[in-house]
Amino acid sequence: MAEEKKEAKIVGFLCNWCSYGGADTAGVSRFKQPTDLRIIRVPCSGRVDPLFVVKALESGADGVLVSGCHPRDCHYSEGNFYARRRLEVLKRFLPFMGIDPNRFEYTWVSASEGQRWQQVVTKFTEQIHNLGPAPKREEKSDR
Amino acid sequence: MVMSMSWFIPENEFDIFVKNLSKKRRLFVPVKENSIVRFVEFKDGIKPYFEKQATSSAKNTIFPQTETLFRFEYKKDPKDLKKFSVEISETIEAPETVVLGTRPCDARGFLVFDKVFLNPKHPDIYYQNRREKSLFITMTCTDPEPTCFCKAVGSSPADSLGSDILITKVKDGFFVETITEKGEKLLNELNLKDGDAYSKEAEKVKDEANEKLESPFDTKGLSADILKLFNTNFWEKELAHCLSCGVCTYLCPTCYCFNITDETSDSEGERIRTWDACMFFHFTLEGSGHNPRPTKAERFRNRVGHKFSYFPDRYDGMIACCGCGRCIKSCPASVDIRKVIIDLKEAANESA
Amino acid sequence: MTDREEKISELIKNELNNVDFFIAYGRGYDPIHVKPLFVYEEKDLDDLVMNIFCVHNNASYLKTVKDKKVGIVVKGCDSRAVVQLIQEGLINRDNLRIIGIPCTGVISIKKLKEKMDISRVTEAKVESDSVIIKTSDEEKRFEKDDLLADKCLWCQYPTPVIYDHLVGETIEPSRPKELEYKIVEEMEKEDLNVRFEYWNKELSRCIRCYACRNVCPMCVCQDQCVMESRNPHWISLKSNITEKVMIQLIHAIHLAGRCVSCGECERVCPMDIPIFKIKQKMNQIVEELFDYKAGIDLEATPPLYTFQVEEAKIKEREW
Amino acid sequence: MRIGVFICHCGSNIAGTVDVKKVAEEAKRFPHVVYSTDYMYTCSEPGQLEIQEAIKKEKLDGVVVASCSPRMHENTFRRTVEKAGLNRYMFEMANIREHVSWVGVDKEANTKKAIDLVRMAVAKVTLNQPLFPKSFKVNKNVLVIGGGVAGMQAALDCADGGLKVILVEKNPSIGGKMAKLDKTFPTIDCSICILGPKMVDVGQHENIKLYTYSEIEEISGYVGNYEVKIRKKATYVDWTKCTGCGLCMEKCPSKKAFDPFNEGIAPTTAINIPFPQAIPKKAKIDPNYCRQFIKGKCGVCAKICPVQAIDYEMQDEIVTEKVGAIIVATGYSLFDHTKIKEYGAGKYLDVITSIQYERLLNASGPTSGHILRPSDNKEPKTIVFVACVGSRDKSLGVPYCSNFCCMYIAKQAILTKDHIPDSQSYVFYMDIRAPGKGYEEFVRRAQEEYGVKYIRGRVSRIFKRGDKMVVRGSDTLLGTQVELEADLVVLATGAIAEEGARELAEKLRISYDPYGFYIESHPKLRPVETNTAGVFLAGACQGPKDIPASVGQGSAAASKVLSLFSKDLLESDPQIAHVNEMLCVDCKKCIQTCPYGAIEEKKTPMGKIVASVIETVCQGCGLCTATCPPGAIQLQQFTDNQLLAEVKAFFHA
Repeated sequence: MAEEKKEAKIVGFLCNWCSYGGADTAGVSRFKQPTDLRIIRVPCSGRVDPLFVVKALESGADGVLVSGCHPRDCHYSEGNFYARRRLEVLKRFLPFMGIDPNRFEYTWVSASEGQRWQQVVTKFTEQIHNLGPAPKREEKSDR
Repeated sequence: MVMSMSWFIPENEFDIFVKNLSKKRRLFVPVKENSIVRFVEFKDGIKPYFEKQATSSAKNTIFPQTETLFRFEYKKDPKDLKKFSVEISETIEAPETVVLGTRPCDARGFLVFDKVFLNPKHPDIYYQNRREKSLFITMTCTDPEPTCFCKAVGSSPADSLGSDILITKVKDGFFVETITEKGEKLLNELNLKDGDAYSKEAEKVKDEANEKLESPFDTKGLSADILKLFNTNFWEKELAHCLSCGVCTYLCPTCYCFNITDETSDSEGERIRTWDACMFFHFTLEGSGHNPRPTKAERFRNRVGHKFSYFPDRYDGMIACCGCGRCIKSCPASVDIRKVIIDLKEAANESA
Repeated sequence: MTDREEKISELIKNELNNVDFFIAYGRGYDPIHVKPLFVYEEKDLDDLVMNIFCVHNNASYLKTVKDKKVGIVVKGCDSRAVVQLIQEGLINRDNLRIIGIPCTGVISIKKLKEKMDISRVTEAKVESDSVIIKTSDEEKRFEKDDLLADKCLWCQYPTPVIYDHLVGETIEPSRPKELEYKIVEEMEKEDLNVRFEYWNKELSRCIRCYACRNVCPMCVCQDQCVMESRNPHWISLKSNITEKVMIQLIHAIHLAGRCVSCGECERVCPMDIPIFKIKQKMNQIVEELFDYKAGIDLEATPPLYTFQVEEAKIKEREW
Repeated sequence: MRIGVFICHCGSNIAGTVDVKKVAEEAKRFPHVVYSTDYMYTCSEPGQLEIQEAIKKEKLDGVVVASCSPRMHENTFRRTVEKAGLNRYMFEMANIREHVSWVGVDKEANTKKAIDLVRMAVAKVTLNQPLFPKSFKVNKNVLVIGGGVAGMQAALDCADGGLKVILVEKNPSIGGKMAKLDKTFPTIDCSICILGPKMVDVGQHENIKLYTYSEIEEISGYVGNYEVKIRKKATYVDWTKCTGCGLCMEKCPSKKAFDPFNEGIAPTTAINIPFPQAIPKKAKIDPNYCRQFIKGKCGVCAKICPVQAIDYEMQDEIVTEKVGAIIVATGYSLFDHTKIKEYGAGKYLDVITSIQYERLLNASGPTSGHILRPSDNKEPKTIVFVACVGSRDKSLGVPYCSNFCCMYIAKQAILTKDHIPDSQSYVFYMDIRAPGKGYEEFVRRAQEEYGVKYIRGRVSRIFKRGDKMVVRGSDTLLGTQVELEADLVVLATGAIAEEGARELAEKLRISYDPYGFYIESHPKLRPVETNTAGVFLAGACQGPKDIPASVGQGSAAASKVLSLFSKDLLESDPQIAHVNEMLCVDCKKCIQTCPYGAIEEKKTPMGKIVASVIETVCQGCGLCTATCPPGAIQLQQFTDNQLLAEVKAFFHA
């Protein structure tokens, strides 16, 4: 990147078996990526309570990414099926509360898809940079 | 107490009065938002609402729902990481504050707070600081509501106890009288018209207001009755429809219970004090997991007992209820504390 | 007592032997305030009422009396909560006696409050499509539809979906279903930042009394709710805006696919925060994605506790 | 707490693009960190020693290593800290290599990111709890699914090791694909002659219980304690009586039944024993062809059977077996060449598959080992072999190499010359893949000694001209079009996943790749393990492989089972869900969603009904934790508080 850009606060929840491995694969293959994302390892995308996404956003995240095994490839056979429903509901729900749905994405990356992981990170980071910093909630002074 | 002095504000000058009040101080006024009224900090553009009793009490003005007691930071010795010190910074926030538009019941609520927080042996400095810098301008309740029962607990719609200034609406404007020195000092600053001419009319208004209200129950012997029923199933049946939420306690002008928790992040943190409610399970949950008040029956018993028995027994007979009726009006399950007390007395009588 | 009240009273009298107590409706402190009435013995029935002010969802109490045999008087909307609770295995049908009341709508006290001073109501009655409210100094007549709770305006279940006794005739749904998500759609006309600020403003009034949660028939965690818990420590006890927002998000997410649209959360809010909108948005999403409405089918599974290998309406995210 | 932080340089792998000194310095400021340092290779022996010394000297009760991926070295370091007396779960890793130094360009940004990741790991380890594995008894029976050469080898090795083996084969006889082969490369051994004795060993081994013509219905349980439901398909012949005399086959009037063993090149009888060496050598009726089933009358076999073994009323039977481990050796299937229009889509009788050709070559095959082409039973003189039919072809969805085709083509070409000395074989190939021992020499022999003509190029079309098959293709070495007139065309169809492989994987809860081949735990270092404890892979179900590789894997899987069963008690992974009974409200959501059925209800001594985790069944996915509304059920090592601490640590910065 030529111009100096402030990093966005992006947090990613990645399942251990596929996406975390995919991110490892991307590393092993030296697929360059933006540096904004911080990865939190979870066993399965099914472990990701939508509240983690909400909590991260409320804590000041500019973007939250969840990535798991492709549907039907879950290490625990079913976890990502539940995740898919819960996260889709969340994604549709956020804008009602005034939160830009583009600040949250969920996707599937397998352990072998290093290149795909690179694309996901690059695209999501770009998307968040385009959105700019997330709006802060202002405290009303009338407690 | 000082000799009462009086002033008068014509109806059309009241807005200016409000604005002037806010000039040097933080001013709280009741404001209508959606269908409710609550006390918020006055800013330009805010329209105070004095017509009805506010939905929530004014206790947030000097007893905020959340306050930081102090901040702390762990500091490590860079030479020996095992050595560290905790740096504490106090955070007493007590700006000069005026609260305009309280009702006698609201003002009286703070007397209950005072008993607890201004206990001479160990005063609560946070409360004390704010209390000393706050001033309450109360409005006589010319139109008490059917849910009001301040008379039953020893007050009245024109009670000035706890207020610094009392305002009574008269035909052409507002009759203003000082109750405390603090109040007088403030009013002296404001250049108001003399109010003597209206004092008679104001007295009449007050008398009328007082007459409008009846006392639904007698508190005599109530404390003993509560203790008598302590271990009966009266509470469970009487409060079966209670939802165990915090509406009553959080709207109540006299409920002062709080919780203290630490919130840390990295090496820094703050100790915060937040409102708590005896209607909550967590209120008396012990570290062991045992809870002496496991169900809402015990919790409600505590609420009634505290207000009408334990508190008065401890503090010279002062009832920890100001009869504002907010808990009745806002209760989602229509729990009526007056009825609870009436039923309670009846039950105590029967069991005698 | 009206005929209907007589009938309910009679049914309860007959059922009292079969249950520990009955939850019906009783007189409150004035004619427009009704309270949930717990009937332990016949004399408790003296207070029984059944009228247009019976707003409460009595099913709210079922979660707290799981181990008891309970009788309950429910309206159509309330009955959905009963179905949902049974469906999720949270209560046992065998422990329940249900009196169903076909209902044409209940009054929103908040709407009434917007139209008049309700502090001294002396009498309230319904005459065909009008509601007449008398106070010590006036008498007002309103169109019933102008006062009905929002949920009544799109009600599709005027007759309870589950009951042992039905008091009165079955009522066919006649309200337009299209209105169901109107409050949601109106909100969605606004820009994201307007919505963001809207909720900041509305939710800033929250006093964390948890009435919305405690009244919610589907909030079965109650005392153990994460809104108050320190382990897990999702939120602090602070009364700042982020925690207040979190509280509503927690409620909405935990209710996704389970909310029966009874609207009690909003009704009980002492700060008049329009939180039913949030629930309705969630309900709309669930209906769109899974063709599912909670509290209708005893055999169904809440959609977020199950899955389809191939989801019909969720596009795989391929980027 | 007293946490130690170790930042690894990984030579220049990390230190090249991350300021490791700065990271170590920053870490000193994090709460609970009492020791922080950097090291050239933390995973090296001196590196590990340094951690152990620090644990002892600084009395550390938590350790964070920032280095490579935990998928790489988490276990290494867990052992390291354990050896120094720390509980192995009081350890966390920050991945600053794969996720930072190798993917980020800007050193400053990388360093910042590394600091954040270390801060998050420190925040998490602060909340780690010492965990202790529980031990449980092991059922030392092993289930082998698939009776091909890999499964047989695995079964025999286990049985010889003293384990009771349940061998389930879906066909009526064990033997698999190898039993159909004529000879094996590169030694030209008679396939059935070397396999037959093994089959007999399996059939007679006192430790092996054989279920042929049976399939897996359902599998429940966990390592050490699986329960398997097996469907014994109806054979309509009582095998406890059948002696395999073959009388029924002689008399059966329905002689047009499809013969799967001979790959359909010749019919068989409706009641049949699949091949002479079959184990068990028992007859079964194919109801699709049996007159008794089709027309409702016949009954010849029932009349003729000397032991009255025929039972037309027989039904499928479900039997249950309990085992402690499972070896999956379900093999492979062959690509269906009829999908390729250019090659005639199966409509030319003289375009056959290589496995059919094996049967033509085989002395006990339908032609008694004479190569006769199917259309007119004439001996073909010009034979064209086409390689990579359904292999290495993206357009057909099979981009991978089938591994063994190059070799069997060479073998078949050689055998062709042996059978018909005046014949000429041609091979159309893409590349010759002959990396095994003696393989390259074998292909050379085919070319040089047997005069097989290899043409490098793909076949674009096969069509009929008179009684010849015309094979049109390109010769990419000469850069010309080639057209050959052949008497017989043999398509070397590639290996694909066995039919039903995916369904079986679901039952076993193991993963499979996009082609349906099962995925091993690690492609290099754990080639026969799966990610489900107690389930192992052998043979071509994991990917196309030849006989020696399959046999080797069969033995490997058996050795894994034997070592697993060398202990009487197994340890369960303690990183599982745990219920806080005080918080549990018995809402049943976890029970409903658990993919393993690992949660049940129980009554506490206080009489409260709460959820309870069956520790050995729980696999630690955490779905329950995400589902539980009050947060009562928490996945150890990944609790809500731990993940929240990570989130908070990131946003604090």
